[in-house]
Amino acid sequence: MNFGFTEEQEMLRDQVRRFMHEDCAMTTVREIVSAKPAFSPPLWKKMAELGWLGLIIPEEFGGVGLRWIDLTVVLEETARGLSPLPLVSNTLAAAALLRCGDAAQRQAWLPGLADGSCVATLALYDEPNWIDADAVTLAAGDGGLCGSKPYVPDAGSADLFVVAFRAGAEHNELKLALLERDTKGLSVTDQPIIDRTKPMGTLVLDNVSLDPDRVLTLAEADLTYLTDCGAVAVTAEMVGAADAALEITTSYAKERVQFGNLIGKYQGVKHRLADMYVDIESFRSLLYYAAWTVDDAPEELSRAVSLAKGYASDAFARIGIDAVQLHGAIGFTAEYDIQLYLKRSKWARPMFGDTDYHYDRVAELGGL
Amino acid sequence: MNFGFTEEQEMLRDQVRRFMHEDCAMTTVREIVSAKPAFSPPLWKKMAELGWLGLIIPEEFGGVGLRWIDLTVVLEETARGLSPLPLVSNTLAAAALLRCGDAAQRQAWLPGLADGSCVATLALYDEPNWIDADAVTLAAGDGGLCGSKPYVPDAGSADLFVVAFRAGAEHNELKLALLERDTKGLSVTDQPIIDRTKPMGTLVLDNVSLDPDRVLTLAEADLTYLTDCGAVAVTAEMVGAADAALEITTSYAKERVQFGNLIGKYQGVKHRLADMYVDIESFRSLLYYAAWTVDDAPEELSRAVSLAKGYASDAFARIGIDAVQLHGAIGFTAEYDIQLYLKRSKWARPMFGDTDYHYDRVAELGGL
Amino acid sequence: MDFEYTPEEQSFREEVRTFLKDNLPAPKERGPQFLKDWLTKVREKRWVGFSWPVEVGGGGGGLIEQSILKEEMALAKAPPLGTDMMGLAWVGPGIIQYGTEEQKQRFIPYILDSEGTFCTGYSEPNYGSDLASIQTKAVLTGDHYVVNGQKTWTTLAPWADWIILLTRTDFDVAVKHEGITCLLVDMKSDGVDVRPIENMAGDKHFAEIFFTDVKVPVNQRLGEEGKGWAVTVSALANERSSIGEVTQMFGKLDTLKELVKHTRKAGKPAREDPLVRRKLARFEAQIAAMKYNGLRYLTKQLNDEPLSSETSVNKLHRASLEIEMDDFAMELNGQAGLELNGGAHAIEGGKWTKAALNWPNVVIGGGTPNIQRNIIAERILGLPKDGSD
Amino acid sequence: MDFEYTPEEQSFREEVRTFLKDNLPAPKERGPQFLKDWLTKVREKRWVGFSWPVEVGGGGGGLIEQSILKEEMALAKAPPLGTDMMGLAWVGPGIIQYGTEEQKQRFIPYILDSEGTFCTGYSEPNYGSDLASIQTKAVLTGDHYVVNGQKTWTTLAPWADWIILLTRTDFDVAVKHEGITCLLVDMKSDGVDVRPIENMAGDKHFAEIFFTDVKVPVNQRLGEEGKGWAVTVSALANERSSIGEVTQMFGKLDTLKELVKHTRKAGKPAREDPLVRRKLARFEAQIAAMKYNGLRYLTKQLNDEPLSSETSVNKLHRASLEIEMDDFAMELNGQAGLELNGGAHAIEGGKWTKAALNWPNVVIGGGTPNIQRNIIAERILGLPKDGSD
Repeated sequence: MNFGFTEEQEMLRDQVRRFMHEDCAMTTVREIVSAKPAFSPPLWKKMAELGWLGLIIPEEFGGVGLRWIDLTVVLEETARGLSPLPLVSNTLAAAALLRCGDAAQRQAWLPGLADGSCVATLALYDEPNWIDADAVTLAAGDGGLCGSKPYVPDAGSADLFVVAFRAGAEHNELKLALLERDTKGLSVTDQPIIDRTKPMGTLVLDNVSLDPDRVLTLAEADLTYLTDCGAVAVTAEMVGAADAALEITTSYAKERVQFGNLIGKYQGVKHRLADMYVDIESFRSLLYYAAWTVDDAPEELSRAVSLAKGYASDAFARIGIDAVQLHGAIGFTAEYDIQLYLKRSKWARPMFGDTDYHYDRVAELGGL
Repeated sequence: MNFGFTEEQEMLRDQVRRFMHEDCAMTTVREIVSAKPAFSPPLWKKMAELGWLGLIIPEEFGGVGLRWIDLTVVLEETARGLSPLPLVSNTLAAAALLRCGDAAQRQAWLPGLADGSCVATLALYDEPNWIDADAVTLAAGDGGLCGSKPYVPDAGSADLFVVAFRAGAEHNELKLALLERDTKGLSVTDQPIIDRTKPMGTLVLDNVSLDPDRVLTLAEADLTYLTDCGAVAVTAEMVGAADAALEITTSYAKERVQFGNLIGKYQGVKHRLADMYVDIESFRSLLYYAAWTVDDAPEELSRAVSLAKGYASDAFARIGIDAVQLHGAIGFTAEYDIQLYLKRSKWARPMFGDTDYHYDRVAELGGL
Repeated sequence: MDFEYTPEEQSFREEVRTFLKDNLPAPKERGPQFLKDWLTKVREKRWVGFSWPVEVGGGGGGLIEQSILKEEMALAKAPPLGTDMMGLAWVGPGIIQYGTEEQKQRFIPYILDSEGTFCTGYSEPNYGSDLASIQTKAVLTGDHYVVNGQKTWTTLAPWADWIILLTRTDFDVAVKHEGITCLLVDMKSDGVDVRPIENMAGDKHFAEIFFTDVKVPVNQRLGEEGKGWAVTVSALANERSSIGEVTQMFGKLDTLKELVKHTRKAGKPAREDPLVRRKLARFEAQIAAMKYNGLRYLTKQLNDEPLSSETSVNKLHRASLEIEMDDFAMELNGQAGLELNGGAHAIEGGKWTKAALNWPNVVIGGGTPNIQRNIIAERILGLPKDGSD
Repeated sequence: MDFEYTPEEQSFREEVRTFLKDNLPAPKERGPQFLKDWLTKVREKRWVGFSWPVEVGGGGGGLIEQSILKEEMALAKAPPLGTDMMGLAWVGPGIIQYGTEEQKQRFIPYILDSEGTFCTGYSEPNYGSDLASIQTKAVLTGDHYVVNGQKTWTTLAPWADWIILLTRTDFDVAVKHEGITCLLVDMKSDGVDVRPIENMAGDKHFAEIFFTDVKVPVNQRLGEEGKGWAVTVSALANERSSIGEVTQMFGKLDTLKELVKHTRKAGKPAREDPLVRRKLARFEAQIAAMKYNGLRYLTKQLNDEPLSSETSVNKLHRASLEIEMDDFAMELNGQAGLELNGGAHAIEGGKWTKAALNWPNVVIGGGTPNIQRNIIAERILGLPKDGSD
C-alpha cells in the first residue's frame, strides 16, 4: 500500500515541468493556437523523443510500456501550462488500437503513434451530450461511410482518425475505422470552440470505402473502456490546470492591495481559495485512484473514474469562474492568462461525460 | 401600484409586536411548549379579542373581514417570536369553510372560530411528502371513516378537525369532514416532532359516522387553493422567523470577540449574514406578492406561491443551519434561542410542499 | 399593497403600446434610417430623460410612468431611448443636480438629443473597487485644470466623446473621500490617449485612458473643487436596477426555456430532467424576486422614504444569474455548447457561449459581489468595516 | 502508486478478521459481561495503543497495520478498543512525548486498561476557537498549583475521571502562546464543579467546569511550566481523520441508500429522482475523496515527509457531510422526517432527525469550518493572517 509516486515518476514530472517551462511556455502556447492547425511539429517531435507519445504503448511497438498512472503525471503537468498539443488524442487512439486491434493492426500503426510520425485521434460519439452506444449514429452503408463525424478532438492536426461507426441496427453493433487524412472522400472542417488550446473539428465523409484491414471490432465494453480512459486523461489535465489557476490566483491575492490591505487577507478571498484547494486535493486523489485502476483493477475503473470526473467537472467549472472573479477586471482581459483557464474549465466539463452523467452512473453502479 | 403596507397595516404590525413582546416572549413560549397540549387559553382569548383569529373571516360571521395580505403581517410577527399558538391552523380551517362550506355550515362554525371558542385545524394529505389529490387516502366506507389521519397540525389543542377524505375511487372524488374532538370513535395521538412550537398529531378514526351536515364538497381546485393558502401562511411565518434568526445572529456578531476582533468584522461571517439578508428580502418580496394574489389575483396564486415557498424552503433551511454555526458552540445549547429557529426551519421546509415540489410546479406552469 | 394601476397609468401604458405598434417595425424591416427616426420620435414624446425636469428639457414624468415606459420598451425589445447610455443614466442627473446653468444648457440637450456619448472615468489600475483612493491628478492653473494620470476599465471609452472624470486636486487630506474633483473632459482634448483592452470574449468594449497634461477649462468642473465624491455617490445611486432590466431577464429566461424545449440530453428531452426543470424554476424565482424587490424599493421612493443600500440585493441576484444562466445553456448542450459563432453545431450562433464569457462586464463592472456583500453587511446590518477606513 | 498489501499486511488483516469472527457476537447476543471481556481481549492482543511504543505497554505497530486494524474494526461495527477515547487519541501520546517517567507509569496503563477516562479542558467561555487566549489561572504554591477559572464545551466531562487542562501560569508574556501550562487534574479534586450543558438534541454530552482554588500536585504538570502550548499542538496533531472514520461514513452512506430505496417521494420511488441519485453520488464522491486523501497523507507519513495542515481538507468534507447527510434524509421524508423517536411515522426511530441536530458536535467541536479554511489559506497557501496575532 503506497499512495504516492515513485522516484522515477517524480523525475518524469520534473522533466515535463522543465519542458513546459523551457519549450512550451504560455507565450509559445498563445503562438501555437493563433495558427491553423494549432500544432507544433518541433514540439511534437521533442515529446516523441522524450517518450511521452508512446508512454502507454508496449516496448514491442516502439513505446515505453508504462502505465496510466505514469501518463497522469505527464498530463497533469502539460495541462498546468495549457499545452495545446494532441497528447491525449494520440494516447486514446493508441489505447483503442491496443484494446481493439488485431496483431497486424497494432504492428502497423502503433510505432508511428509512438515515434510521432503519425498524429492520431479518437472519435467516439456523434451526439454532443450523450455517452451511450446509441449515440454512435454514423453508419456504414453500401458505399462505405457517408455523413459526418463531429466533435473530433485535434482534427486539424491529426494524420489518422480512429472513428466509431455503426455496423448494424442493433444497439451494440459498432466498429472502429482507421481513416487516414488523405483518404478519398474525407475532408475536415474546423469547429471554432471556446478553448483554442483544445481544437475540435468535424470529418465530412463522402462515400469513404472501408478497407477490412482498417476496421476494428468495438464491443460495448470496449466503448466503455475507451470512454473511461478518456475521462481519466481529461481529469488528469483538469488537476493540472485547476492547480495552476489556484496558484495564479493565490499569487495575485498576495500582491494586490485594495482598501489598504492585500486582498488575500480578506476571508471573502482566502476562504474561496481554501475551498478551491479542498476541491483540487479531492479530485486529485480520486483521479490518482482511478488512473491506478486502469491497469491494476479494471473492474473498478468505471466507478472510480465517475467519482473523479463527476467531482472534477463541477468543481473545476466553479474554480475557473471564481479564479477570474477574484482577479477583478484584469482577470477577464485577453492579455491575462487566468481567463484561459476558465475556458479550459468550460471545455473539460462535458468531455467524456459531465457531472450529471457520471453521478448518474455512480448511483447506478451503487445499486440505485 | 403600491407595493407597501398601509398605515393600518403598520399599526397592526406594531400591535402584534407588542403582544409578542409583552404577552408571548420566548420564556412564555418555552413554558407553553413544555406542556401537553402546547396551548394557552388566555393568550388565545387575547388573540381573539384583538381580532386576529377572525382576521380573514367576513364580518357577517363575526370576523374582521380583512385580506390575506393583512394576515401575513400578523403571521410574520408572531413567527418572529416563534408563537406556538394555532393561528395558521385556525385560519386555514376558516378558509376551508369559507371556500367549501354552504351557507348553513359557515354560519354554524365560523363565529366560533373567530371568537376563539372553537380552535380548529385543517388536515389534507395522508402522505408525508406528496401534494396531490391521490395523497388523500383516508376513505369513507360503509361505517363512516375508519383508519387514521396523520400529520394534523395542532391536533392536541384543536376542538374541530376539518379533514379531507376520499369519497370514491376516482382521483378527485374528495370531501371534507367536520369532526369535533368529542366525536364518537375519534381519538388523538401526539406525534413528537423536531419543533415543539409546531405540534402535530394523528387522528385515529374508528368507524366515525359522517353527518351530512358536516360534510363539505372538495373539488380538486379547492384542494389546490387550500394548499396554496397553507403555503402562503407558512411562508409568511418563515419570513418572520428567518428575520429574527438573522437579527439574533447579527447582534451576536457585533458583540462576540475571537482572535482579537469582533467576529462580525470577518468576511467569513459578514458575507454569510449579507447572503441571508439577500435571501430573506427576496422571499419576503415573493411572499408579499403571493399573499396579495390570494384575494386580488387568484389566477396567479399558484405560480406566485410556488416561487415564494420554493425559494423560502431552501433558503430558510440554510439560514437555520448557518445561524447556529455562526454562533459557535453556544448556538447549539438548549438554553440559547437560536437553535429553536433552526428547528422551525426544518419544520417549515416540507409543510405544504418543499422546494422540489414547488419548483417542479413552477416549471410546469411555465410550460415545461 | 396594490398592484393595480390607475386609469391614468393604464392609459399611459396604452399610449406607449400604440406608439410601439406604430413606430417599431420588426428587426429585419428596419431600414438604415430607422434608428435616427426612432430617436427623433421618442425625443418628441419627451420620453428621453423621462423623469428629468421639464425646465431642462426632460419629460417631468413620475416614477410609476417611468417604470411602465421601461417595462413596455423592454417587452417590445425596442432600441434604447437615446444612444448616450451613461449620459442618460447618471451623467445627466449629476449635471442637473450639481451643474452650473451653463453646463445644463450645454450638456443636457446634447445628451437628450443623442448628439454624443459619455464614458465614466472612475477606476484606476491600482484602485479597481476602492474608488476613493484614486490618484489621477488635476492642478488648477489659471482658468483650466491640468490633468495627469491613468484610468482603466473604462467602458465604451473607445467610442465616447466625453468622459466624466474623477481626479484628485488635493493629496493632503485627512479622509480620502475629500480632495476629489469631478471634471467633464472632451475626449478629443490633446493629451488623451485611449488604448482599447480586449476582453476574454474577444470584445474591445473598454479601454485604458492615459492623460498627459490635458487642459480642462474650469467651467467643465462639475460641482465644487474637492467635493467630487458627493457627485460620484449621487451618480452611483442613480445606477439602479430597474424594471426594464428585470423585463429583459424574464425575456432571457424565456429564450432559455425555448432552448431547453429543443435540446436533448443523454438521449432524452432535456425538459424531462428534474434538475433542469428546477434550475430554471430557481432562475425564475430569483428574477421574480428582483421584480418585487424593485417594486418595494420603488414604493419607498414614491413615499419619500430614504433608500439605503437595498439595491445591492438585486445586484447580487443579477451577478449570480449573469454567471449561471449562460453557463447553464452551455452545460446543457455538452460539446455543442463549446462552439462559437461559425461552428456547424453552434447553439443559436454560439450566443450563449459568447455570453458565458461576458458576465464580468456586469458582475465586476458594477462592483464585485464581495463589495456588494460588504455594503449590505456594513450599511444595512451595521457590522463593522473590514477595510482600512 | 500501489494499492496492494504485502503478504504480511494481508495476514495481519486475516488475523483481525478471525479475531472478530471469534470474539464479536451479533449486537443482540452480547451479554452484560461482553464489553469487559472484549476490552481484556483486545488489550491482550496489544491492539489498544496499537502504535504506542512497546516499552510503555503499547503495540509498537506500524501505520499501515494500524489503518488495517481501524478499517476492519469499523467494517465490523465493533465497539472501541478502549473506553478512554481522548486518552487513547491524544492524552496518552502527549504523556508519552512530554511526560515524566512517573507519569508514564501512572497514566499509560490506566488509559490502556480502560480504568478511567480523560476529558479535554481547552475552550473557555470567551475563547471558543482562539485557544491560545485562555485565562484559567494556575499559581505555583509550594508543591502544587492552585487553579481558578472556567472551562466550557468540555465534551464527556460529566463522566470523566481526569481532565487535561490548559492553564495560564504567566500573564505577562509577549506572545500569547507562551505562559501556558498543561496540568493533569483529577476531576474528584475539591473545588471542581461540573455543570452539564444540554444541547439542542436534548443530549448532555458536554459541560461547563468551574475551578475554585483547586490544588494540583506539581508532579501532575505535563511538560515544562509555560510550555503547555507545544503539548496542545502536538495533541491536536494526533486528532487525525482516520481510515476508521471513512469506513464509518461509507457505512452511513449505505444506510442512507437503503432508506432511499424504501422511500416514496411525490408518489414515486425516491430512487427515480435524478436529484436524489446525484446527491447521493456526490456524498459518495466526497467520502471516497476523504479515503484517498487520507491514504495520500498516510503515505507521506510513511515516507517521513512532514504533514502540513492537509488534514483540514478532510475536516471540511466531514463537516459538510455531517450537516448534509442527515438533513437529506429528513428532507426526503417530508413531514415524516420531522418525527422524533416515539412517533408512529418516525423514520428508523427518528435517528436521522436526531442526528440532524447533533452535527455541531463534530462541525464546531473540531474547529469550525471557517477556522479550517483559515488554516488552509494561511498555512498551506501562505496567505496573510487575518487574526490579531
